Amino acid sequence: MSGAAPVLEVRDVHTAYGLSRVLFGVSIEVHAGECVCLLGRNGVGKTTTMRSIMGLTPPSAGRVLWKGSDITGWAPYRVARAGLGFVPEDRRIFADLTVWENLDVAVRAARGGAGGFSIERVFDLFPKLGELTGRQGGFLSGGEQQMLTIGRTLMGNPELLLLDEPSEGLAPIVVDHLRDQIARLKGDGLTILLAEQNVEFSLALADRVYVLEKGAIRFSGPAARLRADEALRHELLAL
Amino acid sequence: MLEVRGVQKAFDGFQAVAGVSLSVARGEIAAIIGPNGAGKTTLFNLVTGHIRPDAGSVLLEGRNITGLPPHQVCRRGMGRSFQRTNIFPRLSVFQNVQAAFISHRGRGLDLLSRVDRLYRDETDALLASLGLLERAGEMSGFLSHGAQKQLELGIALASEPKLLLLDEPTAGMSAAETHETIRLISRLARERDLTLLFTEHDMDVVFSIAQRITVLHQGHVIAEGAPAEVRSDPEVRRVYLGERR
Amino acid sequence: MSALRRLPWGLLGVLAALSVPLLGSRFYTFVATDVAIMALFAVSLNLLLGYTGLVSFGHAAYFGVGAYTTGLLMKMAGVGFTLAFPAAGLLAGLFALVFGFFCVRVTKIYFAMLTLAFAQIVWAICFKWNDVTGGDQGMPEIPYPDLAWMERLPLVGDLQTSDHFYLLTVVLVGVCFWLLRRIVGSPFGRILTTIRENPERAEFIGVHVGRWELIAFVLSGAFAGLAGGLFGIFNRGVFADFVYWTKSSEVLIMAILGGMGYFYGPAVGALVLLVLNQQITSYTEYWPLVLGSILIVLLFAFPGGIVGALDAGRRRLARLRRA
Amino acid sequence: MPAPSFLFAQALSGLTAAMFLFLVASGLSLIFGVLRVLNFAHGSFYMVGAYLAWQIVHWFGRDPASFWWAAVGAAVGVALLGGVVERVLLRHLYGKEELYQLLFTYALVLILSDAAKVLWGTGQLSVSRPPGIAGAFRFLDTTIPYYNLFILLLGPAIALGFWLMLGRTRTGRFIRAAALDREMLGALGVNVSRLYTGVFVLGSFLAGLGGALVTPVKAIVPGMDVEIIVEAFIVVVIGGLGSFWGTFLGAVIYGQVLSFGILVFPRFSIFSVFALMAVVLIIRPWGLLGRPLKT
Repeated sequence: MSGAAPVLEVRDVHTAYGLSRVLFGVSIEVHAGECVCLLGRNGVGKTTTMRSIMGLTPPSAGRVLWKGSDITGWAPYRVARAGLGFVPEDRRIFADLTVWENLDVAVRAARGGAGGFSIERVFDLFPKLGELTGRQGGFLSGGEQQMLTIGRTLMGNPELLLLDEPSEGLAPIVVDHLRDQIARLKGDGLTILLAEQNVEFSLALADRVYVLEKGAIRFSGPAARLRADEALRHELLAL
Repeated sequence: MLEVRGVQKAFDGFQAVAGVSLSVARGEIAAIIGPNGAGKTTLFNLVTGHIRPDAGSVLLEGRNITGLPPHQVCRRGMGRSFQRTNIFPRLSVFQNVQAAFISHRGRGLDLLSRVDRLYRDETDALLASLGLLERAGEMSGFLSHGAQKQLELGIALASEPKLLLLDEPTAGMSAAETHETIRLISRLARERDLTLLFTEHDMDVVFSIAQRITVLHQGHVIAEGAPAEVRSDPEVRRVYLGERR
Repeated sequence: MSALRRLPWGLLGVLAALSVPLLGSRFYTFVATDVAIMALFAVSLNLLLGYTGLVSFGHAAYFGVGAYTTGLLMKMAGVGFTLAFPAAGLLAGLFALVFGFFCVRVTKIYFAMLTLAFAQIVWAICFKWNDVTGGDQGMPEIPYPDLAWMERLPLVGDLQTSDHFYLLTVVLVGVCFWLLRRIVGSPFGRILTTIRENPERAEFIGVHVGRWELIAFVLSGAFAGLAGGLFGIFNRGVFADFVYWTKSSEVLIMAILGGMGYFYGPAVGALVLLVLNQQITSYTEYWPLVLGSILIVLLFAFPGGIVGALDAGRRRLARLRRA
Repeated sequence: MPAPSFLFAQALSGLTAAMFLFLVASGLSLIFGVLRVLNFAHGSFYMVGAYLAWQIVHWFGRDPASFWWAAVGAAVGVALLGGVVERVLLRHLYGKEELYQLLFTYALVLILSDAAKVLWGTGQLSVSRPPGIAGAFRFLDTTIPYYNLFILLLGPAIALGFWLMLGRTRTGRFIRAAALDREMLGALGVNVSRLYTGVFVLGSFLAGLGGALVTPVKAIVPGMDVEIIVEAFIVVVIGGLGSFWGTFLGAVIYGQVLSFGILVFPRFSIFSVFALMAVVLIIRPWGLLGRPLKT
């Protein structure tokens, strides 16, 4: 990558849930404007990495740096206010709140980054949501929920978007649409850290890739290399 | 052995399981695969009585068990391990398995005898076959994740089930542990003449031991058959393996 | 170390307790009776709290029912202690069966609320039903059981009636402890601990969780009733505040203070709390204030209780010695 | 068959009692819904509100408007007390076992009940009805004090205001979202810990207000804390813990059943409530409008 300092730096992070340890020294860098993908199968620690960055599951060792300042152990709301937006794997829509209310809850004043997100702009990105403003979150389909959860996080105008398995459990056509919209966000200059097990989906978006296995980084390099090298892909991801 | 007919379940309007039918023959090792959120765990919970289906029925050895509470389903001969490790953390390893024996053999209401030695041989034998015997006295909550998963299997086996449901038996395990667990499961299934139904994310695991695979996607069955058939099914490759040719 | 553990502590405890009247102080006998009875009350609660994982905030209801039962039978109906005492356990168990039927249907937080609500209802009845319970005046002058036969015993024959009653109490409480210990150490007791640890998993080893909880609730209530039966006689009267929520809180705090993870923990808690009570009430009437403060300190500093803290200390010592 | 006017009077008195109960139970239910803490000390806050109101009236006894100041002052005082308790102590117990949270609030009950005895003694205290609405009027052969009418109107007004706040304001949306998924709300940049304090303060305010407003119709005595918390528990068990309208419904039903139950069991009207609670528990263990707790 370029010589510029990364916006996000994860340094040798170890994380455990209670007694069971999940991450064993994960280090990641994300530069401004990049789309970086964490690839790996279920249970290798992708979600835990994201949660460690957000402060939802604070690391037991290691550091998380955001634009050079140490945010390790910050409360999640402070991390979010510093410019990181997290889109969880299980979506976690507020089921009793309407689509509009779900978005409204997450509104924060615009700051740099891809900035200036408004409810209108989210509806522009995901027109389907605009038709459902009054519907309760719990009554949306999986795809609609996924759009809402991304839209909701965007309302906070993050500079870095942490997307945890957005394609999971979605119909292929919805996945395609989602990929296009994420590409659009990237085109708008948003920095993205994506966790996926869907190889094709992530390789279509990512600039660089980290492959996780059993709580540690097994491979890191440009996405192009994985795209080009089927043998390597097979070896790393064993499809 | 197990027959699931058109089972449906919706949560707050979200159709988690939309009419799933499948059957598992005696002695078979069957797997359910599908992306997260496809409805696998919900389907398991429907089968084991943890939640009631909105429609459809579940038959165990030809008898209708739809809507029975879990403790009765268990008594009819179904054992289960859970996706998130589910043991009795502040009991010793020995006590975990012993409790399952006590319950299964109907001694749970015995207020008079001493529990210490009850079913000691059976428990020890089972722990030995799981490779946990040396750790019998340890508090189970302090075991490693992999060992807890094995213990959970032991608890399920102590109920002497005819049908064993395993929800992601190797989730979160290291490669070595996964390998070992799979060997263990197939050995136990053989020795104990078990019928096995499991969900799993690890494709190596699925294709190495399953004789039949059902693929679930968005609450529907999209494919079913022998591993080779399923593996080559274009639909499955597309939605699950995430590749398109 | 292991030699220490092999000593028959229970028997030694009973023997030590039996020797209290020989010290010759009426005050010591008085405190010791109180401790013995409350220890039984606290240990009975712990069958729910420590073994089944159910938090009852209304255990005094069963204590009170037992006290009123024995009191009514002995004072009004002239029934002998040999019948009135077991009747206390029986009736308390019956009440526990009825209330428990509803309580075990609900989960933790509702369970706590409901047990308190039921206990307050029992209190309201005891407080208002003048014809039977004496209402707010209570039921004074419960007679002592006929213990004349003790006068013929060697060594203790010369003691006073209150001492004789104390001896009886120690023996009965000892028997109850033995029974409870058997229950806790039985297959049934083991199943209870699985419910405490993980009710969902317990269901799937074939345990009908609600049924086991109800049985534990009834047993726990019955033993509380027996404690109540003794207490009414010891106190020379039964009053509505036996059932009041403060009584429930006291016994709960005893169990936690002593350590609910240990069979005799609650008994230790009863001992410490009652002795403390004796000391503090001579300075101030605001005992609950002190009690509440103790509880807060406990929660933040020693969540394992006294026995828990001792146990942890002992283990640390053993580790040091090994190192 | 009792005279219609008598029945009407019973219904009204039941409804008045229900409004006080609603004030207390709604705070209890709100705190539980968001913080997942069952606050045993909620009744103690109500009691403190009553004593504070008496104290303020006592200080400014000459001023006819003092009652209103007292009511507001007491509610604010209790809200402050709640805020301090949550900030200094309770918040440290959030991650811990449910039992510890329960016991903590229980300890507060013990401490506050004795503190009230230290400060205000054990005798009965009373506050007279505020002078502006001290009188009564007759309607359908029934004497209705203006103050009771005020309470009958205030209850629904607060319920409505509360409901609008939850449904229409940003804060209300935060509260509802926090009740559903605290962690997610935090990850969206909302300071949930401050929100929790706010909710606890609001709940305490309602309890304090209830306690202050009840003083003209009920004597202030030690023990009123436990009496009301038990009633509030029964109300939320009937209506559904964490359900806003369930609490309102539960309070109304409780008031009516208690009030008419007296006709059936003259001395033990509590029996009828008890029977009702038992029925509700058998049919819907999670309350009439509640939802089963997720496991």
